[in-house]
Amino acid sequence: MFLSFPIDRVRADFPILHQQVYKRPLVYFDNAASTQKPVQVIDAIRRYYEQDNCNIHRGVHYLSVKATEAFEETRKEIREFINARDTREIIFTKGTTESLNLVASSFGKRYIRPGDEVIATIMEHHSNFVPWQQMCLECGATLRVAGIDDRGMLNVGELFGMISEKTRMITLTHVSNVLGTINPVKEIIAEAHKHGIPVLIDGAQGISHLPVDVQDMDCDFYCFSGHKMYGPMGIGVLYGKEKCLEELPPYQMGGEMIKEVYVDHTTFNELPFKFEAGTPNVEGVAGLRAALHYLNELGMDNIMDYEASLLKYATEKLAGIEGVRFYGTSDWKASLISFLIGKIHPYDVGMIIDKMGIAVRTGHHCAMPLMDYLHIPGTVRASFAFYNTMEEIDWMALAVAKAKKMLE
Amino acid sequence: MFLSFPIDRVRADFPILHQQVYKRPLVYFDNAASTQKPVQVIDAIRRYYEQDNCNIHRGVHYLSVKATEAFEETRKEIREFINARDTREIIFTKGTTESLNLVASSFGKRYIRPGDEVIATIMEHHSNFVPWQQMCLECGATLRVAGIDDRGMLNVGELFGMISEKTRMITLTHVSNVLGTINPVKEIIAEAHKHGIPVLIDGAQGISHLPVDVQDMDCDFYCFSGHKMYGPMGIGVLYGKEKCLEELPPYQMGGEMIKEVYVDHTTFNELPFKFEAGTPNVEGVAGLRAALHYLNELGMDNIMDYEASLLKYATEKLAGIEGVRFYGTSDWKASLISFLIGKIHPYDVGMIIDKMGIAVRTGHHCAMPLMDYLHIPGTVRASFAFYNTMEEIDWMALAVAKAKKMLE
Amino acid sequence: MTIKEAEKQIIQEFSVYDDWLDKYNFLVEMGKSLPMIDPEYQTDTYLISGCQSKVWLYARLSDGKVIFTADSDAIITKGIISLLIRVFSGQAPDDILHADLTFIDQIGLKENLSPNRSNGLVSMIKQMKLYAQVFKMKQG
Amino acid sequence: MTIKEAEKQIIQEFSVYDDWLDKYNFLVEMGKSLPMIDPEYQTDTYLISGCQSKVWLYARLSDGKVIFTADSDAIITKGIISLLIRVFSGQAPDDILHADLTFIDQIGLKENLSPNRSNGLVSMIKQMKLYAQVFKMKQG
Ligand SMILES: Cc1ncc(COP(=O)(O)O)c(C=O)c1O
Ligand SMILES: Cc1ncc(COP(=O)(O)O)c(C=O)c1O
Repeated sequence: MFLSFPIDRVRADFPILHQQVYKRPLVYFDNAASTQKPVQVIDAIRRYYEQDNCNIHRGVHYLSVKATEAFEETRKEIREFINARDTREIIFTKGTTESLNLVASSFGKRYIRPGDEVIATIMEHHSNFVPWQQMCLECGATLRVAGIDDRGMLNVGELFGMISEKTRMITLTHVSNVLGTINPVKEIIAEAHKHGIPVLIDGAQGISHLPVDVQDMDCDFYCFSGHKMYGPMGIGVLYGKEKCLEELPPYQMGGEMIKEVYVDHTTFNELPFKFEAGTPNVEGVAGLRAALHYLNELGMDNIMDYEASLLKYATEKLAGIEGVRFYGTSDWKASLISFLIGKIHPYDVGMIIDKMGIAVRTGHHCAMPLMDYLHIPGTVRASFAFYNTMEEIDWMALAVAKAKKMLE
Repeated sequence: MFLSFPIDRVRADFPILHQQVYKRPLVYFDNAASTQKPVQVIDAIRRYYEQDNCNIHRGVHYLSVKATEAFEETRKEIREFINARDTREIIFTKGTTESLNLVASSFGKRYIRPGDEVIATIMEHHSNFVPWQQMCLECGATLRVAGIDDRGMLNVGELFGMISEKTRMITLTHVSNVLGTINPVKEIIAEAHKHGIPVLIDGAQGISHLPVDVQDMDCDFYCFSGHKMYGPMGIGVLYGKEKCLEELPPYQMGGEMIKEVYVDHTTFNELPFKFEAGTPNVEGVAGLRAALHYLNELGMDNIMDYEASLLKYATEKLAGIEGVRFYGTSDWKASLISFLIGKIHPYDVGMIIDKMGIAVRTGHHCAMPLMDYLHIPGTVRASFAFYNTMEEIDWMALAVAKAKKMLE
Repeated sequence: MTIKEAEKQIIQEFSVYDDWLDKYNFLVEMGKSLPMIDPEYQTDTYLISGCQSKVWLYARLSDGKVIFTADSDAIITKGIISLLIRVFSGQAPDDILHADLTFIDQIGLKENLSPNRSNGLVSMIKQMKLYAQVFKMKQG
Repeated sequence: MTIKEAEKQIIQEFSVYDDWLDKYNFLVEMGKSLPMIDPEYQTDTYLISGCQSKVWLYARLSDGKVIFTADSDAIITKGIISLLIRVFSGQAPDDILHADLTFIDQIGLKENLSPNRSNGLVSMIKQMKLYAQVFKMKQG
């Protein structure tokens, strides 16, 4: 199936891939940190600044009306992309981290009392761990943390066992940015809802690899970043069920989130504006729109298939190098591989293969609780996007073998 | 002096200005809402995505190191641009509104107790009013609000009279986005410091019109947005004295602001990273850098002189139309004019002159407390940038006269 | 006159003008001729939110038809609402509820009267349909 | 040997290699030969923060000279710190404090060992100078 993936045409769309690094062709395997942008996105940004740039909403003049319409059109397209029920449920933020902080902060203010509990997992990214941890510490609540098994799969039973009448929220990642594990979010959400507990899904790594349908999943919140889905930096989305968002107090103040301000009090605008404070990143939204179009045209199913083949091939190739240990071997896995070789420090591997033009990420991947749990200092992580090729994987395997020889 | 301003060359740098709107050349006088971007900024963004795009800081590979260096170089250049003492005092945010919310929230948590007071002014933008108002409401503190005189100048005496041992913070705008008034911030800061009270300056409208020297001003915090200073959207700056920032608790959690995360607690990174949560807008920073270069090359003094001549000319021209009333006639004024004509609603004026290609802003300009104070529903605001011309002002005066005739 | 007919009439009237300014001039004239709302309804209760200018809208049912009156502090907004009143006032609740207005696109003001929060066109139509809905329910 | 002389020697040794990989190979060899730190100093107290890998650094004063020992869990980091130790260990506190190292630029590793938080080079130099500062104060 993946043989039909138009890889040459796709690669041609990404200018950055055609450069040399240390006199070698760049091999970019750091996609889980940030994806590269197709020329369509870059052009959309340029066009936005050359033709449409303006502050939006309250303006009556031509540019402002035009920019506002494009902005609100994008909201509709994002609603469609994740199959939300209503555009009122789509909030633009600066990224996943802000979306998560927004919910943790507003949810905490509204609902969390001393003695309450929030459940997370040991594989959470700091951005979906620390906001809840700190909010719980402030409120006198407890953050409970479900573990994983040998293959890096969530102990769903353990998580379900933590649910009690004290539980106010379950927050977990759709896809682990370290292990690649795709969590059984639908099953967890269904169980949580039996107890009336809302569930937040951190979609930072989910949105670019899987078709996402928030109504089918039935999550209460879903968060993602533009820059990890081939769109610009500085823009992200918070999806929330209308009912949930309605009940949360506003987060930041100023701009379109306001209805009326008096010296002694303020009334707030309705959804989605209630959570959009300050001049929004209209450029970011314009770029994100182009990214959506790009993904829709390729088709998330095709992307999934092609990436699955990359993952399979890379796993086989690396497994052929003696001493390589994988972290995360779930059957349900997105296209990234975390590994270590013997006693070699991941940093050393990253430094050496970088000199061969290969960009991987090394370290704790902003998941220190997971590193502690696994008793490792970090991993080498190669994360793939649909513009990567089998040949690049061959080259990485050679480079890793060479690094191993040098460093052992 | 302004005769020597290279207006033709400057205009050539701004692609968006060379378009037709309703078959008339666009006249963009909505610069206080957002400025247009020179081709140098647009190119910097394109170049960033075509050559350098990467997530920064913890990466060891070539692109990541390169992107990190450019990011940190920009921090140095911003330090220089506002003459901060140290790069640790420069925090990247998504914009002024976020900078202000950050300080209000963290300052509130750290310092504000029931009975305390914060002083603001009636001319604040909602973004520098509502965060403090809501924080005060939450903490049981009081927001006190200093008024203005007939010319739209701050009643400094009234403000000084409000200072007491209950005062914890004074927050005010450098330049009013409605009245154009340049506040005597240095004098106010000096007086506040005599009482040991920190002062925050909202520089959203100051940074693009005036040379800013935070050490000379001696403010404790200064906030501004990239998009109002010819840079990209989605990026802004919070300057804070190191001592002040050190004492504030972190705001958002996740990403580079973290040092170490344990299941039950977290330690935070040092300045400036402590306040930068999530993947930063590296693109925005790259674009902002190009904007800084552009401003430095033109010279803030030259910009100030040229804009002063635009302001003077526009004021004279509009004053020639019977029934025009100005709001804000301070001798110390940035290049924007708020006005009304007879009983005509500002919205009507904006709509009509838009059809003649002129983009002005109408309404309350996110300063409802000021509108209430002035007993008006809003104003028509023409705000000028250094790429505007005397001819454009002539055309606006004609258009306003025509609108007046139509609407009276 | 049905809603469709009223729309047609408006489209015809506007078709005389090619120029934006002339169309607006006409709109302003319409605004000036809008019968003002009874001052007792010019209160916050009848205020439509989401407009940059203030719009007060009141409706009553008379012989099974909805009668609208309105006012605004901005003359162009008055003009816009006067068009909506010409189309909707005197119509049956059900007809108002099911109407899918097209005249706005066709008089060539679409770009100006786009569903942009600042002109509040969407809010006005929504509010008028809400009145119709309420009257329909009251009627049974 | 002065600091400058030690730098010169390192620059010469590296000048043999044109290739990044060879330079790194050499660095790795240096790392392997770094005399390890006494285990009692391999604790959090002696840990340098700001490195992706762990670096422990300990110093003592002997005959008016600062003697450094260090270790790291990453071999390249060890290589880097071994270069710093060659340059700084056995030097007087004042000389260390006033040294402006240039060898990093000149051995052709500048882009790799840039003041990027992940390799911690800046933190290492800072920490070594801090030791020198402390010893200087004790002496004086
Ligand atoms: C699983 C996960 N959650 C959250 C984030 C934070 O995303 P951002 O840095 O774009 O806010 C990331 C990416 O770093 C991630 O991988
Ligand atoms: C004086 C003032 N403060 C704050 C802001 C808010 O800036 P931003 O919307 O870029 O966050 C603005 C601009 O709208 C302003 O004019």
